[in-house]
Amino acid sequence: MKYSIFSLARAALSGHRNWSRTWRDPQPKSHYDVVIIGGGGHGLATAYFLAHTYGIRNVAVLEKGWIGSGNAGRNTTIIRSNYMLPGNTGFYELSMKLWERMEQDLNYNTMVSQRGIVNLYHSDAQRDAFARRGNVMRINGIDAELLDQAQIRRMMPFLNFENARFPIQGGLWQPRGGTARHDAVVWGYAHAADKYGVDIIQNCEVTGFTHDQNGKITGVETSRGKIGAGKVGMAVAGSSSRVAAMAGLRLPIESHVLQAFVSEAIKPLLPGVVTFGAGHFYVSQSDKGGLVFGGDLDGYNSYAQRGNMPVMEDVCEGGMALMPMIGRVRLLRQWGGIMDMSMDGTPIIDRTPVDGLYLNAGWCYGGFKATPGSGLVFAQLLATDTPHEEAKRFRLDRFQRGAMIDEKGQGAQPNLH
Amino acid sequence: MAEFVWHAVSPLQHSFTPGRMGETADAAGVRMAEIRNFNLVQIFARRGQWSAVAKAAKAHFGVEAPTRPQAVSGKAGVLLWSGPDQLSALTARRGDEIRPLDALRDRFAGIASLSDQSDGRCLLRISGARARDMLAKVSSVDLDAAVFPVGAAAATAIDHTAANLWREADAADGSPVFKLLVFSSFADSLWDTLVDAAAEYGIEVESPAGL
Amino acid sequence: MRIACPFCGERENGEFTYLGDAKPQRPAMVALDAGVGASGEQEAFYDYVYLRDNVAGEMSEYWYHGGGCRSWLVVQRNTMTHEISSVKAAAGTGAAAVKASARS
Amino acid sequence: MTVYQPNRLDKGGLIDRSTPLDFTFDGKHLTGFAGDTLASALVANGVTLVGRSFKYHRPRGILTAGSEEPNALVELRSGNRREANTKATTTELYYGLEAQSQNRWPSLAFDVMSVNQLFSPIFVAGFYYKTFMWPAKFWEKLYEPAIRRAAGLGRPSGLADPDHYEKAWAHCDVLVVGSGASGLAAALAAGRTGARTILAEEDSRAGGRLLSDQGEIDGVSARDWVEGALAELASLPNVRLMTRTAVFGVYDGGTYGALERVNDHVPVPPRHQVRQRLWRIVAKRCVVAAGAVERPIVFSGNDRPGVMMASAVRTYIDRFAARPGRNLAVFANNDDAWKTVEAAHRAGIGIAAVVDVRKELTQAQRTLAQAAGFPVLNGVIHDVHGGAKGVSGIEVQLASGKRETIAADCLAMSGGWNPAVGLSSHHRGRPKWREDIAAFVPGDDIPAGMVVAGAANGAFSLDACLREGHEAGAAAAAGSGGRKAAGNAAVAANPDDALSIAPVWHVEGKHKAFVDFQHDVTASDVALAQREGFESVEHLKRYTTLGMATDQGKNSNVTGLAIMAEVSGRSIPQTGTTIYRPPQVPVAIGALAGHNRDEKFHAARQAPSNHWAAERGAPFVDTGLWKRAQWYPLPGENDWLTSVNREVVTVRNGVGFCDVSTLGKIDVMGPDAGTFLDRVYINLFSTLAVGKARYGLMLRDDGIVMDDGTTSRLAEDHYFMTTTTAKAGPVMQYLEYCRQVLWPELDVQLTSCTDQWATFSVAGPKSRDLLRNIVDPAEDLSNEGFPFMGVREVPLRGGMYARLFRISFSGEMAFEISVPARYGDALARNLMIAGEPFGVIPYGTEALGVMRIEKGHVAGPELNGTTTADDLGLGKMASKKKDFVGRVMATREALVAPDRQVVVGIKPVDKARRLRSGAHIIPKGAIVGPDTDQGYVTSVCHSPMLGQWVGLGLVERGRERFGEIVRAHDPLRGEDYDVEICNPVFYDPEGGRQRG
Repeated sequence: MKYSIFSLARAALSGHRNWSRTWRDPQPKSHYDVVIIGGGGHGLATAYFLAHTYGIRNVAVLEKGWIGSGNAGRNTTIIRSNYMLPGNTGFYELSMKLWERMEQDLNYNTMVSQRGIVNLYHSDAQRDAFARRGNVMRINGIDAELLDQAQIRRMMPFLNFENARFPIQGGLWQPRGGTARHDAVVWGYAHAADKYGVDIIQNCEVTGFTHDQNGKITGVETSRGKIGAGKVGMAVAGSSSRVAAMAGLRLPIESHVLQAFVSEAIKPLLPGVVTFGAGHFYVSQSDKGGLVFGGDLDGYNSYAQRGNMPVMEDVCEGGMALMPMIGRVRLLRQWGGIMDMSMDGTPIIDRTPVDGLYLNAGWCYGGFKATPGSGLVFAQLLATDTPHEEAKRFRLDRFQRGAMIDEKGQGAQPNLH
Repeated sequence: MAEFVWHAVSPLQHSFTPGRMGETADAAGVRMAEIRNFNLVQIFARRGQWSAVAKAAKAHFGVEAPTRPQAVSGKAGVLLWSGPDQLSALTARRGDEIRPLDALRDRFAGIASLSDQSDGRCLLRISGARARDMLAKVSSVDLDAAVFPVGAAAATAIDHTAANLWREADAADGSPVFKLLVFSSFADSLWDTLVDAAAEYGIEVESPAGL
Repeated sequence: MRIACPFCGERENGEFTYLGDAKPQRPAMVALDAGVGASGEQEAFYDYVYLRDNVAGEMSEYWYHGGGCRSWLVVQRNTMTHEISSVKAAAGTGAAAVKASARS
Repeated sequence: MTVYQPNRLDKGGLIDRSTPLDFTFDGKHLTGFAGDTLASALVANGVTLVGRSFKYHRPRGILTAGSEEPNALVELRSGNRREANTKATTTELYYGLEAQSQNRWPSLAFDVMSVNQLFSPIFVAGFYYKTFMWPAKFWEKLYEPAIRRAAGLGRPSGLADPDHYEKAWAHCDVLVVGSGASGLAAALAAGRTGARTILAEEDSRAGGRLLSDQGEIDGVSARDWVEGALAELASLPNVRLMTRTAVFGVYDGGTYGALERVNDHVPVPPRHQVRQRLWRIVAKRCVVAAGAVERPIVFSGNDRPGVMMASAVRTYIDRFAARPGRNLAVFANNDDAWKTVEAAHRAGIGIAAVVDVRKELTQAQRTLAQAAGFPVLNGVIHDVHGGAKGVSGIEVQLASGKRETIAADCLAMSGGWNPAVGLSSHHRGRPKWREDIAAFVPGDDIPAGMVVAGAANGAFSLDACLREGHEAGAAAAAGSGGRKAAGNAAVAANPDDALSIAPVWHVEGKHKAFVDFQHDVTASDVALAQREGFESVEHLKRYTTLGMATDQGKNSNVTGLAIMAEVSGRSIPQTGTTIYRPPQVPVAIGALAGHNRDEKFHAARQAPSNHWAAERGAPFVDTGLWKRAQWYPLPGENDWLTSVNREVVTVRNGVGFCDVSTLGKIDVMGPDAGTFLDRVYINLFSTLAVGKARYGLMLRDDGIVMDDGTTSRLAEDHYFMTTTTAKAGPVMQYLEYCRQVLWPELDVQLTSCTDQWATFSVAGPKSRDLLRNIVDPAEDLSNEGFPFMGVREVPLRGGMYARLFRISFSGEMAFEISVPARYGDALARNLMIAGEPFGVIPYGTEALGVMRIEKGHVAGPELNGTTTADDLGLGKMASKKKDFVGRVMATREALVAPDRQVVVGIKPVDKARRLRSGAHIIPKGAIVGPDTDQGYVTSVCHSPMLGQWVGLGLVERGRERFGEIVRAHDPLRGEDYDVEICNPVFYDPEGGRQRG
């Protein structure tokens, strides 16, 4: 059934008994043209674009648990395209443009809300760095404005302008930035891909690869049996190293835990997304009213999907320093996601040295905003064996060549990106 | 040209005011004093030379050099464990002495590297019946009397800043006495933090004291 | 998380800084006449600087007790559970004499 | 004058009737007693309607008596202390308390948004995913603002929180969470052994359900036993009872997060006291005795005000002497609910009927029904009659098939109990299903060191709770610090007081039947989710928002799961389990931040001359944590540029000094110090003569520049390294890594001595003259006696000594002079005296920056973590005689590519033009775009020497392009102007001035 207010009203008359599954629950076939490992946002988006844009519909998405149960459902839902370095800038803007038409493309309301994102600066040096970044954005046709303190104050009078340890001087503002409803993105892609015939297979864990005598991948072994594949694409985020190891690959990736937090629901307060420039804190308010916020990585390798107190405290210290009115607002839930931190903080979308195996990984904590863009460029790579123009720098061999894309300038220290 | 006068200025010179602070209803639960006239020399054994360093330290300071987190008091001062095979020698400063290394250089020549930290640190004495409660707000170290006995020391972090904390003999009224060594540049900020932590118990800020 | 520093005892993890996997070994310093442009030099460094096993399970890793005794530690920790099974000092903490070939 | 409390019982309850407390609810003046919660006071006053639900804005009453309350949420206090979503059930009453209902407009009784209920046939689970898509632009402008306004529960104050918070650490052998029967038994057992024990209780009063339920322990009443237990615990010096303290999270290494509500029970925290305190409790062992939460049954009208949990009804009756109704009906599927019947009967409350889904009753239950004269109906509730203000009756579907309507003004329901498995699942261990009690209990992979006892472990009889608590406490103590005997366990009077339950989750009825009260998730929403494929627990939760409300699913998760199992034809264990994430109860963000807010967010580091600088009116700038004097305004100077220009000109023509103590300083000592430095710097240091300084550059192992600084050799085995201010800490850590991990064979010792020295740069053509006034006249400071890059210890006049370095960052003849930090203030004052004849001035970081840019020295903006030595024009420094960190990887193809962006000078063609950092470099005549973006301006200053703005930049092939005119393109600031690429050394390119 096509989703609309009319179909909803019709369904209401019959007590909503006629709605069918949002995506089917098929048995795996013995062979697919493309098998995608990972039923998160990226995997599902890749399947959608393979079917929609490249006409490849004999596709399976294999998910070890329930779709969206990894990082797609464990993030702070922010979308933005305020990147500075060649390779990133164009890619994230491609993604942003896809966000802007997602609901109409998918016939699913993913609540893309372009309420803007502002990165605050607290020193001349930070301002200069933002000026550099903002100008890159403008040169690439992306919206960006450099706001001074008075403009920030008009926008968010409740920030700490009076007693701050690091006074707010201004901010870099991207009006088109904002948030989207993360789970809906997963379900929307699943719904739309399913309509094209893509098989979404849940509770199907990949346990190995099958090869021919030349070493080319011919399929995957799973908890639900062997599944043949013309090509296999990996989009498993924090599990990238583990899955790659099954194919004998080591990656320039470490898995780290990033915590996020949500407060109790309160009446609307925050207009858009704010990031504090003098501490680890960024925040937005969900449509339900909860403040959704996060900060830095816990700092050590982890697959535990949960964090510890020091970072939670650090994040709340940042929050109180920036917005002392949230002192009495209560933190309701905290969770941890496993970030596939690459060695330069930038993703990898490339063929691998193993024939037939394609890699989409290294998203660090930027994976959510990349979802539609990642799906499109990975689909192109899988469909055509040539990288998408906006993803051609996300090569796996860039570390050997010295062509790192290091926005933070931290070097090969994943927990600092 | 006028003759030059060299006034020493403590990092707490401007924030430190003797007298009563915080809650005043009852007797002060915490007493804090800055200790100003001390020398602090870091003695860092060279490779393979720890036992020689320990011997030299014994000869010079008259006490056994600690090999674990302890502060050993002797007549000449305190030998503070500050890391593996490292000591901090804390001694009373004589007058305007400005080169505390000179007296030690020969003794440790070839067996240890010495670094003068007399000005790199600010030293506080924290005592009183509620000293432990107050320190529990700034230190993650377990300072329970049994776990952290007299003489115990810790190289630890306070308010994200490295510090050395140790326990000396209890005061006459039986309340515990702690010494806290913090980086000079952080001292001003940390002082505020300590005062805030102690405010509910009442604080007696005592005049700067000698070692 | 709490790490039992072999010198200081158990401390909360805010006192420590994390570096990462202790397994990759830095290729040794070379005498330049022999070493400049030696074949495989870049490949060996690529491996050391960039590639990681990214262990899911017991991993030995470097932590720095910067908020304490400033020792580098080798911590055996399970990345699935955060459980720590052992903490050792790095070869060169303190003043023990270490031969170039003897370090772990 | 106290107001009449219509529903206050005449006697009983743990309240202090001699202390009446006036309070207001929605502006109405009411009175309660000390010992009341806001909820119990509202019950006593006959207030049933207290809130509106999240989605449909349905009228809601008080459901529970604990921290799981989903409905009775209020805005507590006013002004800058207004606190949204505060549970009336855990708010202790105090004099003058102000509470307002929330999520309603204009009033609680008449809420316009309750119109949402009319649309509820459309507003089903997930409806918004299916609509609001067209037109695309309407989402942000129309739909979303409407949704946001309707949602969101309470209003935050919008003002800075005036209260203080702090954090603290506690350490113990045994932490006991919860002070009910099991918790007290555990604390007694552990405490008696001598183990350091902390007993944490969320409530203001220890005792747990023993405060509400009747019972007999060790031959005395439960309440007397609690008093005795507390007295014994108080007598043990190793036991600490922490009331008003909720343990909210289990973190690694036996660290537990707990929130102490220090002063939430008073109008305003006393001076010098905090509102709340965050505890990090480090425990070797933990006994979780957190009890259980009674669960609702899902039936038509189960959300009406006046429908309450059975256990809450008897808590209000027995603990608070407040009557939730005068004519009580009970809906039960287990024996425990009958305790409420007994309590009501004892309190003289009329019992309209007991509806029990079970056919068989006990003898005691039959006797009670007979004695009290109420009917016991075998059946279920079909509907609840009444309105927004409460219940008027219940419609019962009898097992016989008939329906019966009975008048009642309050309905107590009990669907059984859910053990509080939250803390035990914080490490993602899964609870397991126990069929006999129809509940999840802690599974096998609970956090290390934890044991769960009593109701939290599924033991529902008082006797079992006491026994399990005692055993857990004794075992935990034995495994940690306990040495003595744990004594005997207490014994309850009725040892077989177990829970007989016939699980009923959902009753089909006429109207909406709620699973999640706050979020308005109904049984049919769960069924719809199942039809649409959202049948995993995670999907169910996310699709319907079940369990995402402020009660964190404590009332709804298990029931939602059970209904999903029913509609999908699977068993509950097949359907899944639900695990809980921290925090176990919502925690104020202010408490998690603690002391670190406003100016105290981070420590501030003070340089030695800062007080002196402040006396002279200098503004300060933050550099990392340091506070540094930015410039020193003279009277009449009203803008920073005037002051900075003057400072630069004065230094270049005369002399000035600047506090540079913030630079990192490290003693590198030992026989192998030279070898060590050869490895970490790209250039040679082992050959540096004693008494000499050298500029050094460090790379990371990936070949990118890490840091730079001047390092001197003070003795054969003693080097003195300086680092940039920003990198002092990371460099020290890195050098320790090199020493301890990479090259332990080197005999080298490292000590940071940043804080030990007050260091001033004394710069300008008259710097030597100044120094001659203060340095002992016997010292030869001439070019020959003390040449450029010389280092020496010198006596100062007046009985001081200093380390003197002849190094220059400004390009002028300059010295750095260091004295022990306590003399830094004196040094500043004495330099003013010594330099007075030469017109000396102090200068700040701005002038320092101007002079470094004029000289083309790279700094932070150029050392940005992506530049190579060659990019910075320093490639030639690399020694070819030795290996060093970064050598190999620096030669990778992309790092030596000819089109890299390298450091150049940049100056506007129009000399009057202001240059700005962050402007990008575009070739003349090119169309602006990513392909023509050739670099950017990194640092700028107004150069008084050149009389124009100049800057440094990183520009593609820049060194080949000196003299080329390009565009500085700055769309952010609406600017685009011509600039010339030039040599980065704008001033004295030959370097003659610094050499003297």
